[in-house]
Amino acid sequence: MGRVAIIGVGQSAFVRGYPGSIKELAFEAFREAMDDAGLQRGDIQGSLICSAPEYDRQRSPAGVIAEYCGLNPQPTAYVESLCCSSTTGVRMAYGMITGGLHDCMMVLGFQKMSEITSAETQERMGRGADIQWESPFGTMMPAYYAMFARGFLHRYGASEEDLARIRVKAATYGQINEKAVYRKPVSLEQCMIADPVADPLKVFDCCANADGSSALILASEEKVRELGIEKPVWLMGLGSASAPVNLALRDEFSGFDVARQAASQAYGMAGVGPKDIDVAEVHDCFTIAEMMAYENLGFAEPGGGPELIRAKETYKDGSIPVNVDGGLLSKGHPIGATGGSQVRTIVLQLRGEAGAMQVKDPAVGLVHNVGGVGLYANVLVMGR
Amino acid sequence: MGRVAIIGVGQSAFVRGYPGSIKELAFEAFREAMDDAGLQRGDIQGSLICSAPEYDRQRSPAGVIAEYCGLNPQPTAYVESLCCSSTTGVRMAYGMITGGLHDCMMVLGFQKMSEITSAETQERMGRGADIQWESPFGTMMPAYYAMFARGFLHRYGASEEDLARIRVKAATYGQINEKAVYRKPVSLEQCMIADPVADPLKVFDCCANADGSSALILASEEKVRELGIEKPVWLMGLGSASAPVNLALRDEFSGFDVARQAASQAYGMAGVGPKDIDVAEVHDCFTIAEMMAYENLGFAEPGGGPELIRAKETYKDGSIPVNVDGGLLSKGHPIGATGGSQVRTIVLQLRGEAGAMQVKDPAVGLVHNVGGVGLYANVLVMGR
Amino acid sequence: MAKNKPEKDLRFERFGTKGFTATTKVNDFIDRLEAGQVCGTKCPGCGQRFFPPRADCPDCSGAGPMEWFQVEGEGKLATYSVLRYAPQGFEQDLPYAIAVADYGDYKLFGRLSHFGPEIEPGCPVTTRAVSLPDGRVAYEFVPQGQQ
Amino acid sequence: MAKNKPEKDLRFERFGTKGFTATTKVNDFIDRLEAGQVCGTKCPGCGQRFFPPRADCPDCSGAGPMEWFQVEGEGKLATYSVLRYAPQGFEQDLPYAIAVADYGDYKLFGRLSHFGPEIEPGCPVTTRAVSLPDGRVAYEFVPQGQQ
Ligand SMILES: [Zn+2]
Ligand SMILES: [Zn+2]
Repeated sequence: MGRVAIIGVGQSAFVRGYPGSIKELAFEAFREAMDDAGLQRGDIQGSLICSAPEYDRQRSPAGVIAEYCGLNPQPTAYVESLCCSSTTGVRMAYGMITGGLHDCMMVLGFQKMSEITSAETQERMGRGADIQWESPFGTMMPAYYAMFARGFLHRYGASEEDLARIRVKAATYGQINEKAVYRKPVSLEQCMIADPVADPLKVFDCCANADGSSALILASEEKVRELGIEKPVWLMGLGSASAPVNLALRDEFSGFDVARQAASQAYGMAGVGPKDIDVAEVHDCFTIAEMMAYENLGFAEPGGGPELIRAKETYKDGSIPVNVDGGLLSKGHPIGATGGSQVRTIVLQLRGEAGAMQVKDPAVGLVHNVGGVGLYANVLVMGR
Repeated sequence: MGRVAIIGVGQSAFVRGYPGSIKELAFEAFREAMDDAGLQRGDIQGSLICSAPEYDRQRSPAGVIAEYCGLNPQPTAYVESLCCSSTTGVRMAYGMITGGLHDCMMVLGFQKMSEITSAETQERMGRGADIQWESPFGTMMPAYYAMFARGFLHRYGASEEDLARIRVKAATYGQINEKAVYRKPVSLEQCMIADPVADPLKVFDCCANADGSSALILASEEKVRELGIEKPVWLMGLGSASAPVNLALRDEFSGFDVARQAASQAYGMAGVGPKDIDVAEVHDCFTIAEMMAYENLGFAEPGGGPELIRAKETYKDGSIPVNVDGGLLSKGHPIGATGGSQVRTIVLQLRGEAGAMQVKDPAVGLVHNVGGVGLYANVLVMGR
Repeated sequence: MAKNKPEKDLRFERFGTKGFTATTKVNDFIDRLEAGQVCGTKCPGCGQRFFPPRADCPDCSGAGPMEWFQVEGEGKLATYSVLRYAPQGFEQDLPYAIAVADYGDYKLFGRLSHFGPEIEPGCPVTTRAVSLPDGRVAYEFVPQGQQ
Repeated sequence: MAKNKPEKDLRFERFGTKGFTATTKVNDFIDRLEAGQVCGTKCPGCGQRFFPPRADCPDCSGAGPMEWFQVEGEGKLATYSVLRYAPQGFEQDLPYAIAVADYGDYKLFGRLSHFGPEIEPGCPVTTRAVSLPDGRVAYEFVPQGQQ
């Protein structure tokens, strides 16, 4: 099977209250990726538009966005898997390219969470679960992740400070990421005295909503050669798994088996292991999510996550730098754009173009992107 | 590149007001397809769930449906391209299978249009266009198709009776399709005296909303052999294209160039032409849609569609039988399930299992599935 | 066209503080809950017990209608969290706790009747039906010693 | 976190009988419409004229801000339809016609001021700004002889 590379990346600034339409927002990432790859719009043979539809007034956003970016008459479609929609788009584009349907595709993720009112947001929040058997009890995302936080802390004897240390790291790098929505430093003390959201998670354990877009251009090996791309970043391994939505059907409340399975598939396909990863982006919608990812990806033994962050091994100069772009905690989490933003960071790192965030000479990078409360997980392993 | 076959098909009855949840509805098609293929749920290595999200209260339906069908921990995701969502799912599954990511996948389409209230439906109808530049004028689907009907009738000097003849044909076959929502005969006179909806379209020119589900199981050639499938139906050609949403950016109001392009791609890939098609399912959400499809697919010369239906060439015993399962006009149009239902009909025809609707010994079949007002189009060519 | 349209069975709309699902094939769950029983379903084909209850067994084709079984005895609290903010329609319940109770063969997701620093994962719980205002019904988990 | 939050520019909400889009980078379209001008945008890089107006040219990177041009003179009616039912919020306008007007270089989608059996595709039309109740604004196509 032929290889597939990422040859262009783009991202809008992640902001609160983007002052434009969803197509104008999506265009920002589109334009940056096209300029990055040096392509004209006729080079793109198909596009996948990725987001979570409940934040849009526009029905079938793929249509208006493809129109605005000038991507007609090439085929386009909409792909959704909640917070990991855009890495699902990468997986599908990978399939269609290796399967011979296209040799160059655009994966465009976006979310304009400010498109709807606060009241509408509050209403949708209540439906972010199994609406038949969970939502009637009054559920919301922080509470679900808090259940995993309680399970993790109880099982491994870890502390809320351990979680807070992950936010402190995120804020360290968020300050130097010009596209992040939250750019201030955060101290351990600030985290610990912050208001509770859903015990044991407090305000600084949670990422912020944001508006944003991301764009990735994928191409076959032949196309990479034809276009003379200088620094292609290859998709070496892809893994994906799902879990039951309803927590009553899960077996574990201190980690996500979907992430373990997706990682195992991706490592196997790439022929590498956790020790080979030089830089990683993991899905830190909440501090506990990054903590669980350390173990689910094999960066730490079960129960070893707290020690990993205490020893600052996931900082830029540690043994396995994680989220040195500030993560979702600092960048913000515009649902459909998130995965694409993570991939962009790893591509820039592997090209050596990450600026102040650059890790020393990485050869292999990883993206871990989770949808819902461990409902969907995608893991990508990439290399130069 | 390896071939891909459809090895199992299923469909719920299409009904008004399905008395169950979306997962129970989806399960009906899932179970029928699994029984048809003789598979256990562990055989399915990934699923794609296809619908139009604005009719659901449930966020991210892929999760709850995969859970209910027992398709965890295999990956799943949601795919949308309005009324052609489930043939877009077929295209993506084809890519992922030929691309080597999976060797057996489920494409599950559903729509429970009765999940929301009539008032909510009326509200969403107004947003089924470019919400910035079209919706503020008060648009809805029948009016858009009526614009094409006017364009077509004016350009080719055809009459409203010609459109009505398409509905009469649909009703002829809807009567013998046990899964159709509308099973009564319709006369030319009934069509012509029916109330106007959006001139020149009248009530019988329009399909009905319905609740329903469809399921297709796709497998690689190797897997087909391994499972010992007796009557695989092969995907010989796939085509897909998009057009600008806004009609101000279209060049033609008497046909859909997206359908022409998708057909040309599918014919080219399959190595066949319109004359080789023995049986076809075309997207007849409105009578004018089938009329335009005759020409866009090459079954008739430009302007030759009216003569084709007048001569009954698209009846079961004609030269090119079209929609002999009653089409969307009789079956109903549960958006996400529609394309899968069309594919199921062609699979049954090619296997010789279409019962009273069976066309004589077809070898090559075609599906034409359009999303929005010619916004997206998929064409599939299939053979034994 | 609408003449044979069946009356909608909307019993499930009454489940929990606020309902989001109106029609389901397991609406009888609500009648049982009103009668004080929290019930799951059991497949007559393979014997699997399901909670939440379901109308279809993913493993058995044509096994016939599901049977009901009652959730009884003691489970263990798997985990829980206490909400300080709530989605629309649940504000008046604050603070409240959502939890998972583990009965071995199956688990339940629902509300916890009492919470505080002494309630930890592993704590024994029982499950009981509860009546809410306006004819609504639900169930909750009761930690040992809090009955 | 919200201290630098800009005031929202919601001008576009006033477009048409009922608005669905509030924020867009081409909000100035509304001011021009209020001044009686129906305008599209023109790319300073490649000269393409766009209707509907857009803030970005898909072909030119860094060409600078779009320029406005006014829709003037005569177009041709491409097609239209007359609605007998309407979506929510448009019922009081019934019956009304939606149409496409073709100006050669570009087309417009909008309402037709007059309709009837004599109005056919190909008929010459002009485009004019219109004021609606409650400060709302729109434009419409006027068939030749109906001014
Ligand atoms: Zn069973
Ligand atoms: Zn330009």
